[in-house]
Amino acid sequence: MITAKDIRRILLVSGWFMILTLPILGMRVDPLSDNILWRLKNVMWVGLGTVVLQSLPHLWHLYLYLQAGMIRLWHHLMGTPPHKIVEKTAHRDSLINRVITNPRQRAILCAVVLTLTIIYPQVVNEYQINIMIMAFLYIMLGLGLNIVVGMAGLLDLGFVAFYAVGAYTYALLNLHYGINFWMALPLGGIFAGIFGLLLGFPILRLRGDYLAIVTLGFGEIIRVILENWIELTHGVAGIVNIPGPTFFGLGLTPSQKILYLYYLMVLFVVITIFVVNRLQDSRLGRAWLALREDEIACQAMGIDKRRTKLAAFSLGAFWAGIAGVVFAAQNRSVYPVSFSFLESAMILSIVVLGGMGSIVGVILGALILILLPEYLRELSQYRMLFFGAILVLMMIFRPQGLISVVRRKYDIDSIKAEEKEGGA
Amino acid sequence: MLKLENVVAGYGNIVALRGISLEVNEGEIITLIGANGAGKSTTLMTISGIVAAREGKITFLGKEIQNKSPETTVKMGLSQVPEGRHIFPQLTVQENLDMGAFLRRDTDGIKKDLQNCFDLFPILASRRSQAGGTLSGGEQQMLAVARALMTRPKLLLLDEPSMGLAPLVIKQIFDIIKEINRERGVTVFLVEQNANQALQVADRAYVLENGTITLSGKAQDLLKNSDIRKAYLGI
Amino acid sequence: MHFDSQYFIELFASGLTKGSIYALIALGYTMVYGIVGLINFAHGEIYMIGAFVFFLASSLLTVLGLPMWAMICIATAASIFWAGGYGYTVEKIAYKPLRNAPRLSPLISAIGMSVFLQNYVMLGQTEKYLGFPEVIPEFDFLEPFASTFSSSDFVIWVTTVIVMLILTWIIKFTRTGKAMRATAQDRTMAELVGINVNQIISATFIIGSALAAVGGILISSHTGSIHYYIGFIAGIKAFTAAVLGGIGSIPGAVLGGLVLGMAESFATGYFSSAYEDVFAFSLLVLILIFRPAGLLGRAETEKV
Amino acid sequence: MKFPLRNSAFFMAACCLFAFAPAAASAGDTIKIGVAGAHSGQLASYGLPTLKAVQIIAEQVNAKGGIHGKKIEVLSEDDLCKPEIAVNSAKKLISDGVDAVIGHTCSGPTSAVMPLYKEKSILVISPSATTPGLTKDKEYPNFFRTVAPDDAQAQVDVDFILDTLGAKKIALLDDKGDYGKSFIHFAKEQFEKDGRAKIVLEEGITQGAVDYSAIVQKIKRSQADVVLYGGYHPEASKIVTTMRKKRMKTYFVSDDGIRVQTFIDVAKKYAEGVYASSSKDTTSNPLAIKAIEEHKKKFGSEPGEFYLNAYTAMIVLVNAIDKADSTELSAVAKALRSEVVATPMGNVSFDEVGDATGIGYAVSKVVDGKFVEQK
Repeated sequence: MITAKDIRRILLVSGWFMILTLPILGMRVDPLSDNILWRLKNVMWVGLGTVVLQSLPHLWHLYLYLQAGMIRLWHHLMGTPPHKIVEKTAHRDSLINRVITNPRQRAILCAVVLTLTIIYPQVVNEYQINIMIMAFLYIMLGLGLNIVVGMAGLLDLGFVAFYAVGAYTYALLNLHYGINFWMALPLGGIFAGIFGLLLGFPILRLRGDYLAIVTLGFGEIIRVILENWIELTHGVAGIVNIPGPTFFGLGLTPSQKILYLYYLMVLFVVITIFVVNRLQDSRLGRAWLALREDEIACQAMGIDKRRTKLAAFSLGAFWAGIAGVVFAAQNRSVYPVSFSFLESAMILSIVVLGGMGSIVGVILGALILILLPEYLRELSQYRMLFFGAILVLMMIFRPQGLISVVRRKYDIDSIKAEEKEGGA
Repeated sequence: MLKLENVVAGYGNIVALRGISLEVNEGEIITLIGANGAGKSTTLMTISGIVAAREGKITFLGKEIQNKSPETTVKMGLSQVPEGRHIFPQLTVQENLDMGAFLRRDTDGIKKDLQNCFDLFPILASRRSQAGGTLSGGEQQMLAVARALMTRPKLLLLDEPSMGLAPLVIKQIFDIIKEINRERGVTVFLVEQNANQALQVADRAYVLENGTITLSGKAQDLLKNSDIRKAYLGI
Repeated sequence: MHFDSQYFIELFASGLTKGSIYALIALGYTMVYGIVGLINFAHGEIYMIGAFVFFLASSLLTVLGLPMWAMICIATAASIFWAGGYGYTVEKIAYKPLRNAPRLSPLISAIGMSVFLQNYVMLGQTEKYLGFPEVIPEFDFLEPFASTFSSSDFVIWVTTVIVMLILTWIIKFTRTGKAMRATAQDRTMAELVGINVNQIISATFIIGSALAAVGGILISSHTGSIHYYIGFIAGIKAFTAAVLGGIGSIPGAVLGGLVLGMAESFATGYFSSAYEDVFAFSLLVLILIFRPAGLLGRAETEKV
Repeated sequence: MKFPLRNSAFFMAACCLFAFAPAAASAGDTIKIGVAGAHSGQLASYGLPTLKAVQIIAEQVNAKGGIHGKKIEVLSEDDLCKPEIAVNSAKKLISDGVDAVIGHTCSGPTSAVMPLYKEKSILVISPSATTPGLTKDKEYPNFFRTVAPDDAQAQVDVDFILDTLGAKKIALLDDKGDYGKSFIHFAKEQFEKDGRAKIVLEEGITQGAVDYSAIVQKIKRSQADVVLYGGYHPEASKIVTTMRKKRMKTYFVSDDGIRVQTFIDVAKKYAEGVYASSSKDTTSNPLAIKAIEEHKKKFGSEPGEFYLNAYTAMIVLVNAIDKADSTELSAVAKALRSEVVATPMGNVSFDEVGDATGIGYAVSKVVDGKFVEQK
């Protein structure tokens, strides 16, 4: 229902937005003549747009109201007593959560998704396969960061540093020693893991935002070094002509190579999911969880805070390193600019958007944040504008992420029921 | 003076109050007793307007105040001393008291009330420029009460004033509560786990269990009630 | 190599300028963080918008033929008004709904807002660099020092000090300032004594944004150009400065800015400017190792 | 107000996952020309003019009935001048079945994507990628450009500094970017080979920093006669301004990254006397005048950076496809090499490695707020 008060509010807010956008959208200085160009039409559009946007919820309520009225009318005509309208909030548990928690449904879902993933490259063009490979890469990165941020609760804004270490490990080893992809894969992970330890040691004492800024600084340091240590890294010119992964020494055609890389990525992602899943339920995983919730209580229970934190850092870094090697192989070139702070922010957004600590969440987050800009390409200039807006909107409507974490729990009722059945 | 009718409130999916009704008359000391997690603090927070009431009606001085902002309720003369005292730790004692008078503009009145507070709690006067966080538990409780008094309340809501304090200090605090009620005519709504103490100072009492009022009556009667004695007095 | 004191002073002066610039922006970061506990990544964008509004307003006024001083006053007022407006609106849209959300959600929302505002200005205005009017005149009495520092350096130093003093005064002694501190320390209790927390938070954002606008005008006048991306780079450094000084502390933000600026300046002067960022961030790491809460930050009491 | 959006985010995700963009139509009834470069982001002002130039010519050609009856279809892809995004852009263009590409804007992304185009035998003409290796390494027979490479430009600047300015002490400065660094690299080689001047300072500055006075003090201390700067105008204008405010009279010489009107608009009076090299000024060429007029007519503004280079690239491409009557790489490449075409940049042809002949550099000086070419 729209009351006079609502209308006044709507008009006020719209007016405010028109004032707000007046200079940026409504004016422009013509650089040639230094004259002011007025573009008040833009401002009118903003005003109109805000009116429409604000009216939407009211219209929705109007719709609900009418619907409820219709139902009541129906019951009245039929002579049946109207049912009490059940609050929907009773089962807030979203569909996806229910599916994830149910083992049988989960297995079916996994099978369906896996089948679709395997069929996917057969039905789309190479470009689509390529961006899907990118998305898989970010799933790996997201899951790696998820160990650090989601599970252990350590805010890391410089995750991209480890990614860079992995990518450059492969690029450099290949350039100087001709080491192939498969050899570089574990090496990249290990090097990145060592870097994770190196970073982890000095900053164990830091918490929260202080940790965040130090990791951010570390990410920048790595990037600046990559840019300036020209003898080693070729600086900003980057390293090009990195070979893709080999397939038992067989020569592949370009399109076969893409398919091969695609299935390889599927395999990597599956392995990552498996490992992370196991980690989550392991002793270490539970220690991380405890660490995230309460550091002091955690120490009181005899968990070694230092070792647990370091393990999170280095394992997360290890995964980023592996993703880095894959990135170098997929892009066939590496440049320092690819490892900027924005990239870290992107990976962090994937984790938070998906729902911290949730594997399915991270996967969804990566798919959305990586595929969305690609599909938004059609909107070219407006792409990043929408990207920013979507980040904000997603957070407003689902601040806990798309998937809230489902803790492993023991279903007492079903155990009892089973016992009963067993006993009968 | 204050009346709650079928108030339902909670946080997120949890319903803490399942429709409670109670009444506080002018000049009384009323106590609400109950175990941990019964919903006592939620009741106070709902009255103050921090927690939203989902259903029901709250009237204060004849006006409906459910879901009004705390700013409004404080202005109307409702002041709360929350559980755990909530002293602003890095503000000085003086500044803490100033915050109590945040909504008031009568400079002279504030000055007078400040003097009254220092008379009531001489220890605070000597700690005036010390940071609130450095006070002892008892001193903090006094500061919290003094700060609440600085709003010139008509009704004072006290949440567990005895929590974590030594018995001697508890006695002191309860004496002051009685004094505030008697001398200044401030109505007091006291929430306590320490049922014995609470019932001794109160005129009437309500018992809250699992978000519902299960028992109410004169405090003296409840003190003698065998169920109460068993459940809350440990006798 | 003998010690060249003239060169040292020159580097010191440039470090002071850079540091003051960081400090001016860091003050806004630190205020918002101190009260809401939020890293407001969009703060740099507010700074950029402030500079753009000044640019537009001053162009308009010049076309209208107003004298220089009147133009500067009115354009500055416009810049502060709109920057404050944007700060206020950003808080209402992107942060307020997330007050009780998990801690990282507002951070992501802030990053989103930052990206959005950058592109909004790019699309609404231009992707090109624009020449910014020179607001600060050349002072005659500074002429003897011209080879060491210019009047715009001087004005930036002085402004930073003044702004820090005003801000400290606001926070320490005014009613709003006390309410801000109370809100920062205990939001629930602040509400219980009748403080309208929403208003206080809005006020914080508006003051912080107004500061950003002042910074935007001075710094853009100093560099002579504006671009939609200036906020992001300056913002990251300013944030680093705020953390270095102890986030939440106002003198800390200034000190952090100065330390960072000096570190970069001396690194450039005595080593190589290619690695100035490495120096700056290494210094940050070092300082935080020994003082985990920053130079002037209060060590967080561990909650048990 | 509750929004019914709780699950819609998930729904969106599902949509993204399975919304296959319509497969590209690969019918041979059009000639598809891809335009890849920075169309948004910081370097958009270098990339967008290219897109506009291509659109203008494509419209003209289509209005005349196309090339041998085939219309030109322009596919634009934004690469933000970032290599990893450029790889995606290139893959997108390839799978959309482009016949040739005008782009990419920046050298780094161009070298990152060239292997991909080479694999598919797609012709690439860049209006602005100047890394010498792209042509000189003879790696990519499918690569052409309508801009002279960095080393040629560096040579012009070095000769100017040594012969005209007669400088003895040189400070080399770059912005650590791909372009600036490579420019300075070649200049350094040439200075060292020549031996007449001494390099007294070599520094890389941080792009986008708020203040450059420390590095300026360092230049002053080095007592260099000339600063040779490799990079773009935003940083250059800040450095020049700081230098002049500190009363330094040191010559400032730079590359075509600063030879844009914006540089003068930003640095204002401090820009006076700055030297910059760039493609020879051809704005008096009637074809150039025509090209600029077309831009003004269609977009209502002066064209931006590399507009004429891109215009030229598109003209030679259309001409070559026309002459070859095919879009097949070897035929078009042959036509590009053999034909001499009248363009806004003069008469242009291509040599064996893909560099344009007839496009050279000259040094300009800022005089009264305008770049004036030095003879």
